[in-house]
Amino acid sequence: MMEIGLNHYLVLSTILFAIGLVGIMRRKNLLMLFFATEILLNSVNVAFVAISHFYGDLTGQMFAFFVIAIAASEVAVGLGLLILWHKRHNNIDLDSMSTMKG
Amino acid sequence: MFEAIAFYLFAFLTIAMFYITVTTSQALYALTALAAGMIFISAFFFILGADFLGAVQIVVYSGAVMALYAFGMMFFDTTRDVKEKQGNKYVVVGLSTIAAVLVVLIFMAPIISENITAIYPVGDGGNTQEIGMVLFTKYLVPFEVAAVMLLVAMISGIVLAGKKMDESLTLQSEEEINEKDNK
Amino acid sequence: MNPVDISIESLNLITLAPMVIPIIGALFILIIDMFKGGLDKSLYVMLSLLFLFMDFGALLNAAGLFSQSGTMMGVFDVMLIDGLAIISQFIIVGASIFFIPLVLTNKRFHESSYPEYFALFLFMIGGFQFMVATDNLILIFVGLETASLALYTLIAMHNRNRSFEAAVKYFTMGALAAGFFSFGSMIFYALTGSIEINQIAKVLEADNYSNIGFVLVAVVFMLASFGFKLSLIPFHTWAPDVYEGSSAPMAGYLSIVPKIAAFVVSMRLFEFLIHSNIVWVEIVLYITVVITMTMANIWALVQTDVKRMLAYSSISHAGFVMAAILISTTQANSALFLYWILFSFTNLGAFAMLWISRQKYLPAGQSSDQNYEKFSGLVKTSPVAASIMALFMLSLAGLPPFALFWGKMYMISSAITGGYTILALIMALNSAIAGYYYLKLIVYMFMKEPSVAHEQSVNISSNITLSLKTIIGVATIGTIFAFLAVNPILEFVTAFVYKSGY
Amino acid sequence: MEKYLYIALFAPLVGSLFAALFGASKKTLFAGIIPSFLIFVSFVASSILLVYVLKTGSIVHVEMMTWMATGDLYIPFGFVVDQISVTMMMVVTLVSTVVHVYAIGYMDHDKGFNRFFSYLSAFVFSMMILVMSDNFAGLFIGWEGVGLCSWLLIGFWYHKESATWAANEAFIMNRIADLGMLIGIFLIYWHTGTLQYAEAFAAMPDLDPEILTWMGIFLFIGAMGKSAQFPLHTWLADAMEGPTPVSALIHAATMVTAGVYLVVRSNELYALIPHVGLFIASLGAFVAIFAATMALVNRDIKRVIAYSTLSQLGYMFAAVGLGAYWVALFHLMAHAFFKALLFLGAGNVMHAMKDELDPFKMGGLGKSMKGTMILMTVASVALAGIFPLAGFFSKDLILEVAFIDQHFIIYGVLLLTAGLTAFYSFRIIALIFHGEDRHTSLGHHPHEAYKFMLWAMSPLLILAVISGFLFKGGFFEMVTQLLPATEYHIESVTTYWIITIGTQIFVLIAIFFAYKKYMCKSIKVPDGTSAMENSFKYKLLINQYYIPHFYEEYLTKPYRKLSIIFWEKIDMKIVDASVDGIAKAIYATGEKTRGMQSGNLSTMLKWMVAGLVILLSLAVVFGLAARHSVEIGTILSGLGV
Amino acid sequence: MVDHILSILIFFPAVAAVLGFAVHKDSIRAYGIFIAIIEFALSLWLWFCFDSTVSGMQFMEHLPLVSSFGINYILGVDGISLFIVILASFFTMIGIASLGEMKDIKNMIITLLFLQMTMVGVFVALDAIVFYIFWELSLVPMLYIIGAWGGPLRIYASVKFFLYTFAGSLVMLVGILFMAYFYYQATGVWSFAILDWYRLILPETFQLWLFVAFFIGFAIKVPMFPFHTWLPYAHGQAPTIGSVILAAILLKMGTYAFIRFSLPLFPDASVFFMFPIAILAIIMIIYTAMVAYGQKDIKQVVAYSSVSHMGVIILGTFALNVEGITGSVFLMIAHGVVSGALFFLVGVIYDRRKTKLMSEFGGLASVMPIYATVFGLMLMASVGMPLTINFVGEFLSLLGFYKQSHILTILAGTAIIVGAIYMLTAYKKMFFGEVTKKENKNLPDLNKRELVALLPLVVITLWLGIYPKPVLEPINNSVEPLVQLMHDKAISEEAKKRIPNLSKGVEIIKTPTQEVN
Repeated sequence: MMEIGLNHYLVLSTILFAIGLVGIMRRKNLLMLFFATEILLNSVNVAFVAISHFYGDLTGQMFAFFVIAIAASEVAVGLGLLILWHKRHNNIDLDSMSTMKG
Repeated sequence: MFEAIAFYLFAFLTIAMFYITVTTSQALYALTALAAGMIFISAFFFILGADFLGAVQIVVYSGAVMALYAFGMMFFDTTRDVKEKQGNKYVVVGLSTIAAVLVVLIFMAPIISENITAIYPVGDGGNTQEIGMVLFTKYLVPFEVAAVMLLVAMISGIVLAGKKMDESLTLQSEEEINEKDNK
Repeated sequence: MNPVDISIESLNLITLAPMVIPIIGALFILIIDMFKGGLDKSLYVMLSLLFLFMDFGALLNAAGLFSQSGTMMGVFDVMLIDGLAIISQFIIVGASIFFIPLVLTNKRFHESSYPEYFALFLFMIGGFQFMVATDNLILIFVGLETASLALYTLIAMHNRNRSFEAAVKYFTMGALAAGFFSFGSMIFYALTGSIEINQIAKVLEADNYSNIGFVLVAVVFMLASFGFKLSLIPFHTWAPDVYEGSSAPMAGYLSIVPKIAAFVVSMRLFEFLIHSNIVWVEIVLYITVVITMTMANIWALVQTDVKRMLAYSSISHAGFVMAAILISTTQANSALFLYWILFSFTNLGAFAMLWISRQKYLPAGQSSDQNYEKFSGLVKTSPVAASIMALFMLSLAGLPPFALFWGKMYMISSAITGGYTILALIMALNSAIAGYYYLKLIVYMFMKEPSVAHEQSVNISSNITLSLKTIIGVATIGTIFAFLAVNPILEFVTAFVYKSGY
Repeated sequence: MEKYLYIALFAPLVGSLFAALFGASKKTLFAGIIPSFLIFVSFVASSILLVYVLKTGSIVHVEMMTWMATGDLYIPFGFVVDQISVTMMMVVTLVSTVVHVYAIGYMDHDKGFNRFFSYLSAFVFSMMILVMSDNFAGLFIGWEGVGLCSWLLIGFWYHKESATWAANEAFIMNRIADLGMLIGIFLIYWHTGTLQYAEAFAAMPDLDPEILTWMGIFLFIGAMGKSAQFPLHTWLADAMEGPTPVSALIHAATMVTAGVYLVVRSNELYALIPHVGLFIASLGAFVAIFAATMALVNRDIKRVIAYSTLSQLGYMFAAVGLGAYWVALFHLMAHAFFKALLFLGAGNVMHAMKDELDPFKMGGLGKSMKGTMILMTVASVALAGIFPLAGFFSKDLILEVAFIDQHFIIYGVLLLTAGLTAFYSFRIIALIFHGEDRHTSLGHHPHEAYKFMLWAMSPLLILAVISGFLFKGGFFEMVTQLLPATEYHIESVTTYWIITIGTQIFVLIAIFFAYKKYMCKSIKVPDGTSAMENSFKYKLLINQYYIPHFYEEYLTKPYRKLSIIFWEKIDMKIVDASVDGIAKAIYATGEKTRGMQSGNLSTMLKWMVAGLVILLSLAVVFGLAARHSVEIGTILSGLGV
Repeated sequence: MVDHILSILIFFPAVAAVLGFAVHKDSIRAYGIFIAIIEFALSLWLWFCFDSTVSGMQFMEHLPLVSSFGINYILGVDGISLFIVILASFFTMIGIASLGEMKDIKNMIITLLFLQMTMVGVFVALDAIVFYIFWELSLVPMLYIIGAWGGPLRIYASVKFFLYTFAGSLVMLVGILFMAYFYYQATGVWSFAILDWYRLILPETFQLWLFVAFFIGFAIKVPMFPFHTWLPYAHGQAPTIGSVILAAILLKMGTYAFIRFSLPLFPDASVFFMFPIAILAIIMIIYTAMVAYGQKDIKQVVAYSSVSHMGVIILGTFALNVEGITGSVFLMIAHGVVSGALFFLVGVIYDRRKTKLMSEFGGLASVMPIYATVFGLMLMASVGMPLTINFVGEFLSLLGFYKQSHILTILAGTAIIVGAIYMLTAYKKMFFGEVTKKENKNLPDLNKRELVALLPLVVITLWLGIYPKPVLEPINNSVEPLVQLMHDKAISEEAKKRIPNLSKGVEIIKTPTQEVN
């Protein structure tokens, strides 16, 4: 228990991922929904770095690095979209967004 | 021993922060908690010896991303409560619990297999230097593509948030557009 | 720390050429805009086409090299130019060449006023090209995201509520899918210490899949992620809304290019698993394929909007083609490409036809852009347009000898050859169900009277220009005379797929 | 001689086509005269052929062209004039000529005059094909051809519901029998490899008797339809809706005897299967008395004569069943003459009475229609079999045959029938021509038919009188070259005389009884009140033993109902509805499940996660199963799975 | 030119149709008639050049299409297909000639010309995929004809027609691909050429499955009970020309395909399924005849009668001997002529009265004598009167099947009874009796245009009824090697026994074929 192995990190990562999933599923505020997607990516990063550490291999860190880059880019685009929506509708409520269905 | 204490501490903190992020009804709390969570995560990176990544994490997330979100929040005026009407709580809780439990269950088993050889082993030099080495050899192409991606994100952000989007040519008739052009 | 000493030849930079060209093109466009703004869209279209033609030339060159020397690795073995990469890039670039000029409409739409639109388009193409030309999960991820981010923007740039809604939906789900992808990659990495698909396959093979449970979890996440891109049920929910919300050319593009990229990656990823006789993957793919094919068809039946119907039909087609990955024989993989090439032509035509009929305002009594009523009695007012549209519908339905029939036939044949007889029957019967909704449009066009209310407000070809006519003409000819092209395409595709070892 | 054969065969066709040219136009006299003349030409040609056959004893056989040839099947249009067919040809052409000429007068005022002659000549042509064909397929052509013409002619007055109904009934009933015949033909083909009479009969003795039996039965079923044998007899009486010349020609003299002709033609087959023959004979005898009883009470002169025809056909079948083919053929010929005469006479009466058919509404017509009365009386005498008229020689011969072959039941039945025949024949003679005048009160002013019609009938009169004693010897000589030459002589002379004279007396008594009953002055038009009319016997007979009723109630109506059920219930509600049901089910599935696409982003994301979770659970199950496959195996084996 | 006459026959109308778009709509009728006459003349020329003593395929054409997958453009004609091709061009010709005034006549004529292409294509294709192409393609023009010019339920009817047959033929496509795969396994090369397939002997179990796959496609097209319900709708709603061509030609595709594919490819399966199919055929004959009797609409009567007659064709086909198959091929032509004519006739009265209900008529014989005569003649042909064209086919079909089963043939033979029942009843209702409705009092008799369409049919009906040899002989010469081939290929004892060995010793190409495991 006291010996922190890879599994600890993986479990942690999974728990964080699950929290992210919860957020994604329950958030109706789009901005806060995007927070949840950040949690998803971050949780994976923890695991990547841990694996990388335990293998003594840098690939995992590389992946984590790119994930961070991707997350950042997504924020930019996501916010851009939100701004657009907000300008028209003056809300960022997800439930207002169902004109197309069926 | 220190590692274990640190791990559990930060694990608890991260989980708590992220939990707040996804559950609080106050956007500001959520944002703050998220930022805190990000920083705590970078702690793991430092623990695991990925100093460079830890730094990047702090800079990118706590710096850039959070700033962006903060801007956004101000713009959207989301300090007010957002009614989170939950259609079916059970679905949310159920699905995520099952997902977590399933994966956790699986990870309780030992995972590392024997025949793995590190392709890019951690060397003697500092973490940052090694990362630079790998990044600019092996991962040169992804790195450049990531640059393009950021460029794309930038252009997107500019285009989408730009003023030009306020008036939609798509929704205007040809006469209206021409009139405007002539002006 | 030794200095790195690498010869430039060993990098094999030529492998980068096809992807770099559109990126350079995009930058070029941005630079031009910087110097002189307000230039007409036709200039950018032509510039884009120019670069795409160059891209195409580079691809031809790569194809030539491939057929001489086989699979090429390049730039620290990140790039992987094999048959799949080349064929799929041909499809990506080829489809783009036809889809980009679709902005040259008579009416002006918002996106075409941006030079950035074309830059993003080219970036997107580059992103997809990277995605298919590697087996490194990082590059796949980065390429995918580059393309996706550009795509979200392109959709939103149509600038109306529905396109924002579509973009946000697509984006959010895409973010979730990205999470899935990274989680899946993480497990693969944990299992094998590698993020290169070939390497992963080798390690797992050597390990004799001792951690099958983990492999499956990784596969699950990957399947969920690519299921989103390929719009497999239940990850498909974005598709109809996004198709409806985006402009017709963008929707058509969506139905072709991102999917072929995703197919190539799935092929790389699932092929080795299926060949390792992991029954689970087979079963799950089987179920997914059947459900996707069938349910999408059934939902398409009840649509009232043509574009939405085509969205569901695209989902169904994707399910149909996904069968190739399940079957995973050389014939099936060739069938996938053959199918997709022919599908591109037909869908190009179908969406282009929708595009030319696009009006800016919804006339009274019309609930969406392209609902069926709009096409009532089209044969009376515009027989040629009606016939061409009917042609594309029949092709989509798989009526011989039009383009898609050959794809369907070859695909079903590959199912039979691969021993999936029941699947072949299900595929065949699904085509029959699909016949109904394609027919529905034909019924509206050919058998109903033009509705009086629409007669004044709807001009079916209000958007048409010479270039659109040309594209539709090309699509028409391609659809009708596909039977002449099938043999060369098939020979080419089979040779390349076979040579790549799939 | 081929030339004459073709003339005999095709002259009626030419006549028919000629008349058909004017079919839609108004009455033109030559449209009647020219076909009649052409029929006469055919008669002359037939006569020449007859003389040739008689003289040389050889037969004329031609093969005009191939009809069908495929596989081993080879069917030509081949025609043969031999002793049997030439007899039939003579009968057909002779009676036809008479009827044609007669019809010129009879149809004088009819709108469809031209059409009538077209049909009538077409009938003659079909009949000629039937009798002259040298193979079964050709026979079948004629067989169906006469059926068609019969349909056309029964329904000639197509505006009459009863006429068209009767036409359809006749056609359909014949079709039932034709199926039997067709099956017989198939049997013959598959077992002998040919349909040519000569070759097929030559091959038959080597065949399994069981198969021969089936052949005999199926061919006879065919014959039963055409010759209206029980239970397919009802159409004949109804067929009297047609114009009277048609009844005379088709439903008395020629077509209905085609069945007899078929059996005679196939005598080589039936000779091999005497048990079938016995059945035929029994049926014939049954039909003879069965029809005669119905004739006793009927109040429609044409129907009475039709039943009498039926009864006489029964005689003929009795004869062929007993192997006396030449006797049957002889009776066929004689019957043709006097029955046609009888019908034509009835036609005269009808004309005179403005199509009134109930003899009870006539009476005393002898005064105004002397010629007709003589003709009909002679015909009836011939029918009754009084010496020396034709009937005596032919019909009594059949009785003798039955007697000699020791089928006493048949003999008894036939003898009784002879009495009944005489009774009902003279019942109508008495009712029509004698007794009190009952028609003037009903507003009828009868007049004699055209002279030339009577003259036209005279050949039949003569033949009815003389054909018996004059032809019997020659006929026997001729036809027995082909048919079994069995001479029927009763061993004991005493018995012979007793039987002969006994029969004659019996018949005479019946005639006397008929006159006595129906010439009395108290005869009134029956109005359904008399005790006799309400007796069970009478009702049974007047309703034709309730057989038409039975057919209507238990065959026609259920068929109609079943058809509608098939259509409305099965075809629409089950077969079609299940097809549509599949389509609807698919569509409904779409409608019901499209809610999955609620358009709400949150739901969409949940679906994605749900998909992930489902896949994960599957993976876990599978992964655990794989990991613990050994344990699972032991547990399962421990459970005995 | 003779070498490519089949291609010309297929594509000439198609090219003409494309050019027809440019023709002004007032002149389109003349254009259509002209094209159809040329096409008919070409088909007659084909007959003229056809050597009826040769049993194999003639005028073969061979072009690679998708050579890497063994798909070739192979055409050829033999006695079995020759006359259906001629019939197709003939019916298109008289169909166009008889077109009355209607809306969008230009579209109609162009559609008909396209339809003609597909019809000819189906019957001369010798490559399964090419066959399939034309087979499916023929649905489209018919869909349009029914859907655009039909009655009130036209859309339902046309969609049902399309989807039903489409679904069936997709199953058939799976069968075709399977067959090709077996061929590939056995020989190592892909081929869809039917003549190649003929040389392949399949194990019995595979034959059974493939037979079923093909059967579904064909049976829906024929249409066989219980897949027949699209037909009454299609016929009931279609305009006259649509019904005529549907009945005369399109339905024949199914029965033709049985002879072209099912029998020679799967002789053992054919024998195995002979009785079930015969029972279905008999149900078709009797049941649909009864349903026809229950109809109120004259066109439905004719439609159901079509189904009933198709039953006899199926029966003849599955007699599996020369007599039966020849008969069924002949009956295809006969039924085409007769039912085509009957639909024309129904169309005539529909044009005049805009109703097809029999109760609306009565006594037409006196109002329209020529019409009544022609109708009567065709009716008699329909019920199988000897010396009309139908009889030859029906007789031979039943004769052939009698070899296989006595009882079933007797049951099937009831066709001549039940057929007479509904036909005569219908005729009686329409033509006999008094004229009761005053609308009917002054109906004009057949006009010239209608006579142009009907008289040739009358002539053919009688001519081929009296002298079928010119048609029967080539059919026979092509059927004989087919039967011999089946006999030689048959594996099971039962099949060897059921399929006759023709002593004539027809030469067939025999190459050693490997058995597929």
